[in-house]
Amino acid sequence: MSEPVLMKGNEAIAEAAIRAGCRFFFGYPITPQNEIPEYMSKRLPEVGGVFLQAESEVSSINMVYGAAGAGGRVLISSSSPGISLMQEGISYLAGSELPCVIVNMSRGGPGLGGIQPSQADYFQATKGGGHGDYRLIVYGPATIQEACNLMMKAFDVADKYRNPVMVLGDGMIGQMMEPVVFPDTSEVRLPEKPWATTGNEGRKSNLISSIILDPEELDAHNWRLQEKYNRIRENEVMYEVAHGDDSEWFLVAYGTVARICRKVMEQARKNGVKVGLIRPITLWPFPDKAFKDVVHKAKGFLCVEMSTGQMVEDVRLAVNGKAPVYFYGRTGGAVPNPKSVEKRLYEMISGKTPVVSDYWEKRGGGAAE
Amino acid sequence: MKPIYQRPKSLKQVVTHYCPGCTHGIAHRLLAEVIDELGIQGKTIGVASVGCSVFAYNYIDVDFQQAAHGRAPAVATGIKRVLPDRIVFTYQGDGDLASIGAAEIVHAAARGENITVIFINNAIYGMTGGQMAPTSLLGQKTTTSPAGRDARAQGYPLRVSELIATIEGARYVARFSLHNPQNIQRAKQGIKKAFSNQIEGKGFSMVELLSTCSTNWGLSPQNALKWLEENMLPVYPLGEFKGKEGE
Amino acid sequence: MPRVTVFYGLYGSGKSEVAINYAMALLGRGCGVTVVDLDVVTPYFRVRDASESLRKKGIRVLAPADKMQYADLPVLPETVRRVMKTGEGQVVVDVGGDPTGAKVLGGLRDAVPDGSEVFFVVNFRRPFSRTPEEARRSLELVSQSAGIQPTGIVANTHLGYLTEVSHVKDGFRLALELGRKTGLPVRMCAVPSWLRESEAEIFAFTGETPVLWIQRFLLPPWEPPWEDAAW
Amino acid sequence: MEKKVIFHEEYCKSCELCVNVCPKKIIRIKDDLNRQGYHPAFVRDEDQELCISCALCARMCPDAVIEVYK
Repeated sequence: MSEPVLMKGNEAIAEAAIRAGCRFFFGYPITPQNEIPEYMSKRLPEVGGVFLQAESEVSSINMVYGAAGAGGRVLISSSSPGISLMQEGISYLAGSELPCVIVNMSRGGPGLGGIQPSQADYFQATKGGGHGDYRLIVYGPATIQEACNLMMKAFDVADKYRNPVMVLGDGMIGQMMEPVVFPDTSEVRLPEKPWATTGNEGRKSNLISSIILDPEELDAHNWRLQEKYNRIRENEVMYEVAHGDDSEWFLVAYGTVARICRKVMEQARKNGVKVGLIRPITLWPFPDKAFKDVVHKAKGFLCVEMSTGQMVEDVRLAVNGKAPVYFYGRTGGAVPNPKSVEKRLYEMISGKTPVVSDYWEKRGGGAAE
Repeated sequence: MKPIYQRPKSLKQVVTHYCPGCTHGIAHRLLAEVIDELGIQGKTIGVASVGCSVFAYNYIDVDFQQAAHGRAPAVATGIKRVLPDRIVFTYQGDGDLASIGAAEIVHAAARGENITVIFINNAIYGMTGGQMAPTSLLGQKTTTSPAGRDARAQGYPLRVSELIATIEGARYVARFSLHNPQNIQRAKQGIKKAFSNQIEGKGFSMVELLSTCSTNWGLSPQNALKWLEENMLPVYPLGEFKGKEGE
Repeated sequence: MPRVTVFYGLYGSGKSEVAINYAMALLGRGCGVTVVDLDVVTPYFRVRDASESLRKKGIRVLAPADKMQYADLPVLPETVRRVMKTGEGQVVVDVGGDPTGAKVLGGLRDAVPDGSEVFFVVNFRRPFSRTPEEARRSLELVSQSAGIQPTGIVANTHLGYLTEVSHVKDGFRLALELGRKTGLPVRMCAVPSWLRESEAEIFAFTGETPVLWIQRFLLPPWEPPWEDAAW
Repeated sequence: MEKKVIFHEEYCKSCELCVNVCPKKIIRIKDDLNRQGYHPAFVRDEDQELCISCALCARMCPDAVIEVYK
């Protein structure tokens, strides 16, 4: 264990990548994640790595494709509009089964939006923002320490499944500072990549490609990918449940919003209200199990997001009609404050707040204070 | 008897999907010859683009990556930065390189990326069925310029080699034509130089090859060569725009 | 006491919290105080984010106009030059982090009156200032970029909620070493206010150097106590 | 008889570019079809000795059909 250091989330993510053996970074500047490329541009040359600022996000994700295909451990980071530009490349990476780690420090949209924190890229991250039937493994860290740990894990998981992995931060996680301890990584050993295009000396030629014109073959390829995604569903789900044993009401949130909800939960429990918290850590695969375990006794789930309601759809699928699901959201960089979450929590408990479907009909998904 | 000419070793023993007389086949063969002569087959990585040459990896026997449309120079950059001692080339058509991938080629050149770019200019989109390319000639009829390319509506043909040659990072930029054996021989020397530059770590090289598309031009293979000579050469003059011997 | 005090340093060194608390200390002495937010590089956790609570306490905050407050642009407060040159009362300037942020100060050099205090804020628990030598290099880059030499060092070593007296003590010692390397005095030692209970222990090593107790203003929404009225 | 010019007919697409560049005009097109369904180019055995091994045909061929010896 090394000494704790005080780090911004963005810096910590960059340092974690380097300690995980990442030696290649491609990117393009965008707020609020610039500390990642800036940090990488200082640190990578020190460890014999390559930092390259591309001419666009489009180009940078394709550099990642080339580098990953050549067997490198690669990181790319951006924020919402930049991640949108990368979707084509991400689809190619998934289709060609190339490992890489993508960080999205998301900001408010749609369009150019703003630069304040947001969780409105949940759909894009978890439902496949690009074309075709593919999945990213998506982590939603809530603390900087967790962001570090997940970054390190992300590279291994990416290599294990030959799939892109996304770390979805919510802007806040990138900008705030917390003490971090980096695990000992002196033993990091990168896996062999016999499929990589490194020159065909002494073997048959390797090909990295996602073009499969024969419908039967492409069908087979897609189902093989699905088998892989099923393995990921079985093995990689991560979540945290607080007070699952004695709670009837549950707050559901990921990322920094979960920390706000935890505060609300603690306050409510001080007041004698049995409230729990479900915090998905993998946003894909979504932790359905966390809900299945408690749904038989749950009276309601309040999903809180910095969006007009995206993860809440997965919550409803997981709950599958067995309990009402409620929603509270702020968007565009407005962060839900603990008091208004608390207010919504008590409204849910007292039956004063509509469940999600009514909510959208009556409020247009808005969330006025 | 002594062999004067044999099928290059780096060219796979398969029939290509190209139309009869398509000069892609010549360009592939020249690439394979150069790879053989430089002895770099085992350490060369190609980047195939989107266009008729999307399956280049089926014909040239080296490791390959298939790139998204226009992004081959970015993909090649990624490969080269991970494996600086390997030889990396892209093989791109005019739609891929001069239109959708204009930014990628310009910036790869500006970075002086130590890669080799083979640029096939046949003044039309072949793969998608004969639409207008950025390199289509004025007056040229295509499926999306049925009345002929009109400068007022569709702009002018893009002279990519001249453009890239203005970039400091570009070390070698040359245009050759594949319309007769003499020019083919010159093209091969250009390709060889572009690869040798990379081996010597000199930086970005691009070879533009004027090519035919007899199918979409609606001409016989022989007449397509003639059309190239008569119509393309005046618009796209041949020569080494940058990196001539002694330069 | 000079009228204008400037705080600069690497980003994340704690400049903004130090500047705000310094302003609070001045206010406590009965001075009129204006805090100038010159941070054009950090998008979150800037002085302007605390402007409402600071204004309530009687501190003027000079930041880009409301409309531009959240812009991802290098926008400066309109009247910054005038306030720095001739503003009433004490002026506390919070410069953006790193050489990049410090460049803004370079453009305003003419507005910094002679004899102003220019403090380099350093946290030895932050990247790129883990040792006095690293910090010296960072100080050079920042001051070159700002075009203004520092007049002193503010020791601000902490580890967020994990901060213990030993961290502060260690950081103060490293700051003194940085001072020896650069010929600069350590002018303040910033200490989290919740370590006040150990003040005897702290005063024992800070000696003559004044201690600035830091109460945090720029917090994520889950950190302030439940009772805080700011919500 | 040792041949100076050999056509690997299975690759040939009958584009006839070789026919036009041959200075001796000895390249002909077969009546038979190859596996692909093209009439491949060839040089009659009796014309082999007319070949000057210039290899222009091989250089022009888009399908690497032709081998040339001297």
